[in-house]
Amino acid sequence: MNPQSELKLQMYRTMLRIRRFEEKLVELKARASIPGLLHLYIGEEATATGVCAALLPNDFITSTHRGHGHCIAKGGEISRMMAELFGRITGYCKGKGGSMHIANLELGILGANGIVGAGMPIAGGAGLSIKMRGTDQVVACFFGDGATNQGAFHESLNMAALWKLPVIYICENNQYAISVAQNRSTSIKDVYMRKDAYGIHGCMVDGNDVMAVYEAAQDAARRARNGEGPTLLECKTYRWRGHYEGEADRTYTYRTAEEIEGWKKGCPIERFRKKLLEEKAFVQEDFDRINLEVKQEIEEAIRFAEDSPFPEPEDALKGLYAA
Amino acid sequence: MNPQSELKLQMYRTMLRIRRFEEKLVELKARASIPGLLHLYIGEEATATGVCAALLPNDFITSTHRGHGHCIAKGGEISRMMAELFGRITGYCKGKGGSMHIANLELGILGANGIVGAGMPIAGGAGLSIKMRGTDQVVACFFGDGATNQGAFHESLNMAALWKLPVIYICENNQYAISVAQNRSTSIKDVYMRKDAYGIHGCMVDGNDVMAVYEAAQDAARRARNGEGPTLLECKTYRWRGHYEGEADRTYTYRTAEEIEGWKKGCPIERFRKKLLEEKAFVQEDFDRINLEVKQEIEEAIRFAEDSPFPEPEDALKGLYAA
Amino acid sequence: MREITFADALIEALTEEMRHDERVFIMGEDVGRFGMIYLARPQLWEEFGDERVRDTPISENAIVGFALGAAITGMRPVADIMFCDLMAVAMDQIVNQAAKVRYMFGGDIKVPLVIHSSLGGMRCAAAQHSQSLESWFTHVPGLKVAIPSTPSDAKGLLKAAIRDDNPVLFFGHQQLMHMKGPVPEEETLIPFGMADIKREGRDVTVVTYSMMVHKALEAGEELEKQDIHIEVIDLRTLNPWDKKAILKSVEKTGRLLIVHQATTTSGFGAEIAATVAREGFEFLIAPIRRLGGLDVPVPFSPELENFVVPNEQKIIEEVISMVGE
Amino acid sequence: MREITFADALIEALTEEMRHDERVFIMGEDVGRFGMIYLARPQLWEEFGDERVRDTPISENAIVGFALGAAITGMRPVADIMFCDLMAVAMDQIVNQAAKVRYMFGGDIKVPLVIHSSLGGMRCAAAQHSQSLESWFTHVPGLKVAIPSTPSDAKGLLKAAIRDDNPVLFFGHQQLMHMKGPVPEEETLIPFGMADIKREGRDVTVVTYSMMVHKALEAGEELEKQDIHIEVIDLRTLNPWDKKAILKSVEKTGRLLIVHQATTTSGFGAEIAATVAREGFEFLIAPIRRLGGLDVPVPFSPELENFVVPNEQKIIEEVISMVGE
Ligand SMILES: Cc1ncc(C[n+]2csc(CCOP(=O)(O)OP(=O)(O)O)c2C)c(N)n1
Ligand SMILES: Cc1ncc(C[n+]2csc(CCOP(=O)(O)OP(=O)(O)O)c2C)c(N)n1
Ligand SMILES: [Mg+2]
Ligand SMILES: [Mg+2]
Repeated sequence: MNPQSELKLQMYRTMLRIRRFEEKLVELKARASIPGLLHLYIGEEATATGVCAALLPNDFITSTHRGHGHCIAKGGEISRMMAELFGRITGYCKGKGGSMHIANLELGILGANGIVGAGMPIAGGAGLSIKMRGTDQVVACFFGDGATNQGAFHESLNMAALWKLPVIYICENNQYAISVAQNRSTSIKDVYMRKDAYGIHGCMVDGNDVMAVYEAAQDAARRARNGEGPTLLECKTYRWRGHYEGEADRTYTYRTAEEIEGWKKGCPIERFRKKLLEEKAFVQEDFDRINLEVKQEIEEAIRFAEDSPFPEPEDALKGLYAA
Repeated sequence: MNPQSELKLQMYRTMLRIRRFEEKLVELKARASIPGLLHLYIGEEATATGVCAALLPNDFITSTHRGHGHCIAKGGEISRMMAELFGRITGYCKGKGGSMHIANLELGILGANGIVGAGMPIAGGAGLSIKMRGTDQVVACFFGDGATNQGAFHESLNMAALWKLPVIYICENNQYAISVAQNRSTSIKDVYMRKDAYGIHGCMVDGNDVMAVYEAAQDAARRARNGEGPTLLECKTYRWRGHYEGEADRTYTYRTAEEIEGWKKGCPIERFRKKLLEEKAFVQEDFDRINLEVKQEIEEAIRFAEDSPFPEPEDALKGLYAA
Repeated sequence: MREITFADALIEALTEEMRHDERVFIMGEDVGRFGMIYLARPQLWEEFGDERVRDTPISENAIVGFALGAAITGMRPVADIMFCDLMAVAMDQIVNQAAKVRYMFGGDIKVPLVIHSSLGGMRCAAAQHSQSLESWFTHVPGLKVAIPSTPSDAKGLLKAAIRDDNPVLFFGHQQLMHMKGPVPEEETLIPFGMADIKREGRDVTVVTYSMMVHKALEAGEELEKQDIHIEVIDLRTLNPWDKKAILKSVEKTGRLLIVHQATTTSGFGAEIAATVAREGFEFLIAPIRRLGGLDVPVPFSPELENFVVPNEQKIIEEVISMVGE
Repeated sequence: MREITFADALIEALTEEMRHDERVFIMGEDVGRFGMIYLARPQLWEEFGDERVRDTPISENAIVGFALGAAITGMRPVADIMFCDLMAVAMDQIVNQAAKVRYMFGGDIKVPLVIHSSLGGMRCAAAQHSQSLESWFTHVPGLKVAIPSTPSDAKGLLKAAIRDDNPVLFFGHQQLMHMKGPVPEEETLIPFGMADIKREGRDVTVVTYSMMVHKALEAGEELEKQDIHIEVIDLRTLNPWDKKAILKSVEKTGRLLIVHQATTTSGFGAEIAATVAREGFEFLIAPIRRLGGLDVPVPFSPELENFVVPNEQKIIEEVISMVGE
C-alpha cells in the first residue's frame, strides 16, 4: 500500500475507534457503569483525526472537556483511557482525572481540560518552549466555538502571534455551547475571521471532511515549523449527542430533530468510507476487517479496565507534589 | 457666540484645565506634597475632551489609571479632584480612592480603575442597563493600547456587540504600555481593526486633533443611541511624561528624546488654539482670559484641598457596606 | 408544609423577586430557554423572556463585570456562574471591582448584585468541577457570602440577597439541588448573619454549613444512640457570620468541631476556630477540631473522592474522640 | 557580610539560576530592557536578552498559562505578576491549572514554575494595588508559597523555588524592596517549610512573615525595655509551613500572637491559630490572638492606610495586654 493510502486507512480506523469507543460509553453510561461526566465527540471525529494525522509523535496537543477523540487520534490507548473512565489505577491518570483530564506527556497529550478555553494559554506555552528549546515540534490546540469568547482565547492568540509560535489553534465549531447557539454567543458568524485581529493565518474547513481537515492542518503545521507562527483553523462540525451524556433535550428546546438528523446523514465516517470506495483505494472487506479489529480492541479495553484494580482510598493523598 | 463656537472654546478650556491641573500635580509631586501614584495624561487631552464633548450630562464613562482627563472632561470639579488627591474628606471619594479611583455617579463617572482593562465589562454593563431601562444614554469606555490585550477587552466587545449595546470603546493609543511599545505587545498595528472580530463599527483618528475625536465620538454616540451597537474608536496619541510621575527614563531606554520632543511640538492644545485663531473664531485675548481663569481655578482648588480636613482614621471603617 | 427541592426553592425565590421588582434579572450561561442550570428553568424564561433571563457567551469575567455595571446604574442583576471553580476566571470583577467600588469610591454608591454559583461536587467531576472555594470570598471585605443547606433557607436567603444593596455571593451545593424540604408558602426573608441551630445538644458544638449540615445531622442521630448529644449549628451565611450563636453554644458544650467540605487548610473553619480560640477560650474544655476536605485536589475515582471529603462516619469518630478528651 | 537590598537579592538569585540552568527564564510585563519591575533590572536583560527576559503583553492569565505550558514541556519559567492584586485575572491558570495538573494527571509530571509577585502596598496605592492575598493560595493544594522578609531569605528561597519541581508562588513585599541586609556571597538555598526565629524570647510567641517581621522586631526592642521578651518567628513559607517550630515556641511561652498585614478574616493567621488551638491547646495560658489588617479594602489617604494596617505600636499593645492575661 502506498503511504498516502495507508494514511487514509489509518484515519478511517482512527475515526472508527473514536466512534466505537464512545458508543460503548453511551451504553455503559446508560447502565450507570461509569462515574462522572462524559462529553461525547460522536459526529466530530473527522476533526481530531484530520488534525492529528498531520502531527508527528513528538508534537503536542491540548484538549478539552470533549477530549476522547483528540486523545485517541494522538495515539492514546483505548484500554488505558477506558481504565481511567472506570476510575482504575491503570488509567492514564491512575483514576484521578477521569474523562475531563486525560493526559500523557509521552504521547504529547498535555491534557484535556475542564475549564473552557484554559488549554489555549497552555498550548501557547508549549509553543514558546518549542521555540526556546529550538526543536521543530508543533502544538495543536483544540477548543470549541464557545471557548472563542473567553478572555484566554484572545490573550493566547495575541501572544502566540506576537512571538510567532508554532501553534495550530483549532476551533471545533459544533455550533453550540451547551444550549447556546453560536449566533447567540458570538457577534460574528465565522470565528476564523478573528485571525485578522491577530494578523495570523486562518481558514475554515468542513470539519466533517477528514481529508480537508488533514490538508489544512498540514499547511498550518508546515507554516508553524517554518517559523511563520500560529494558524486559526475553524472546523465546522456537529455533535450528535447531548452536551453531556445524560443531557437529553427531549423537547428539542435548542436544536431541532431535523437539524440533528441532517448532520447524522452526513456522518463523517460513512462519508469517508464511501469516498475511499469510490476512489477504489479499498474494498469493503478492508473496512469490515477494521470494524472487527476495532470491536475487539474495545472489548479488550473493557476487559482490561474491569480487570484493573481501583486505587486504594489512601492513594488520594499521593502524587500532589513532586519530590 | 454661536453654539458651535461656544463648544470649541469650551473644549479649549477643558483641555487647558486638564493640562494645568496636571502640571500642578507635577509640581506637587516633585515636592512630595501628594501621596500615592499619579499617572498623568499630559499630551493626551484632546482625546478625553473630544469624546466627552460628544456626551450628554447623564451619559456614562468608565476611566483608567490615567483618568484625570476623563474626569475633568466629564464635568469633574477640579477642587474635589484635588481634594481627593490630597487625601481629604472633601474629595470625590472622601480620601479613600485617590488618583486611580475617582468616581462620581451624579456626573456619570463610573470610576477610574487600577486594573488594566477592568472598566470594559463595567461599561458594557452600564450599556446593558441603559438598554434594559430604555433610556437613550450612552457609555464611553476609555482604555489604553496595553489594555487591548486583556481578556476583558475581548469578552466585553463580543458581548456588547452581540447585544448591540450603546457603548463607545475608546482606545487611547499612546503607543506604550509602561515601557512596552505597542509593536512588542500587540500582534497587529492598528487596534481598531479588531472591530471586525466583533462585527462592529470602528475607526482610527488623530487623538491629538480634538475636533476629529469629537466628530468620531459624535458618530459613535449617534449610532449607539440609534440602537446600532458599540463602536471601537482608536485615538492615536502620546504621553509626554513617564508612565507614572516619578518614573524618569533618563537614559531613554524605551523612547527616544526626539520622539518625545516631536510629539510635544504637536501639542494638541497649541494646535487647537492656532486653528481657532486661523479660523478667526477667536482672538488671542479670549485664550488669555481662559488661561487666567483656569489658573485661578487651579489655585482655588489647591486652597480648597489644603483647607479641607483629612478624614479621621476611624473613617477607614465606614462605608464598606450599604445599610 | 409543602416540600419542594432546593433548586425549586431557588427558582421560586428568583421568580418572586423578578415579579416584585422589574430591575431584577438573571444572566449567565444556559440560564435561558434551555434552562439546564441550577438557577434556571424553562418556566422562568417563558415568564420573563430573553431580556431578563439572559443567556450569555462563555465569558465569566464579563458576566460578573456586566452585571456589576448594570448594578451601579439602576438594575439589580443576578449573575450565574455555573460552578464556583469557574469563578477563577472572574476573580478580578468579583474581588477588585464588585467588592471594592462602593468603599473606594467613598461609600455612597450601592451595588445590588448577586453572584450565584454552585459548589461541592461529589459527582465524580474531579479537580476542576468539585471545589468549595467559599473561604476565598470571606477574605475579601465588601462581599457577603450565603451558603444555605435547606430549601427553605435557600429561598429565604436568596430573596434577602436579591434585596441587599451589596454584592452577595450565593452558593448552592451541587448535591443538594434535588434534596426536598418544607418551604413556607408565605413570603419569608432570612436575614444574613443568623445561624440556625439545626439540632440541639449539650456535648459538642458542631458548626457547619451547606451539605455538611446534613452529614452532621445524620451523625447526630447515630451519636444520640450512644447518648452523645451534639448541637448542630448551620451558619447559613459566612459574611456576616453569627459568632454569637457559636460562642453561646460553646459556652454550653465546651467542645467545638467545625465541619466543611472545602479543603481544610485556610478553609473557613480556620476562621471560626481562630475566633473561638480567642473569644471563647475560657469555655473550651477540649481543643477545637476541624474536619474539612483533605488537602488535595478532588480526585475522580469514586472511592478516592469519598476518601477526601468529610462524611457522617468521620464526624462521629471526631465527636467520640472529643468527648473522650 | 556585604549588605544588599531585597530587590538586588532577588535579581542575584535569578541571575545565578539563569546562569546555572539555561531552561530558566523570566516573562512578564516590563521585565525586559526597561526592567522597572521588582524582579527585573536592565542588567538582567543585557546579559540574557529578549528571549530569556521576556516582556509580555498585559495578559496575566496568559502569562501564567504560557509559563505553565512551557514548564511542563521542558523549561523552568519564572512568571512575573507585578502586583498580587493582578493575580485576580490569572486565578484560573494558577488555581485550576498549575496547582492541579500534576495531581489530576496522575502524579507523574513536573511543574517547575515560579510565579513571582509583590504585595503589601503602604504606598498610598489604594484598594486595587495594596492587597496581601497570600492566604488564598494556601487554600489551594498543589501550590507552594514563599513570602520572605529579608534579602538573604529572599535570595535563598527564590533559588530554592526555581529549583523546585512544583509551582511556587513567591511574594515580595513592595515596602521591603529597598531594604538592605546581609546576604552571603556563597550559594545558599533555603529549604521550604523552615521557619526562622528572628528573635528569641520567653514571654510571647509572635508568628509573622514578610514586612510584619520587621514591625515585630521593632516591637521586640521596645518591649525588651519593659522586660517583656517576645519570640519573633518568621514563617518564610506558608506552604509548607513550619508547625513544629511554632508549637515548640508556644510550649515555651504559652502565648501566641499572629501578625500579618492581610485582612484578618480568613487570613493565614486563622490557619495558624486553628492549628495551635488544636495541637498546642495544652500549652496555652492565654487565648491566641491575631493582629491582621482591618477588614476593609485598603484606603488611599495616608492616615487611613496607616490605620488599617498593623504596626509596631499595635503589636506592643497586643503583647502587653496578653502578658496581663
Ligand atoms: C470557563 C468555563 N465556563 C463554563 C464552563 C461550563 N461548560 C462546560 S462545556 C461548556 C460549553 C462549551 O462549549 P464549546 O466551547 O462550544 O465546546 P463544546 O461543548 O460544544 O464541544 C460550558 C459552558 C466551563 N467548564 N468552563
Ligand atoms: C491587569 C493589570 N495588569 C498590569 C497592571 C500594571 N499596569 C498599570 S498601567 C499599565 C500599562 C497600561 O498601558 P495602557 O493600557 O497602554 O495605558 P497607558 O498607561 O499607556 O495609558 C500596567 C501594565 C495593572 N494595573 N493591571
Ligand atoms: Mg460547541
Ligand atoms: Mg498606552
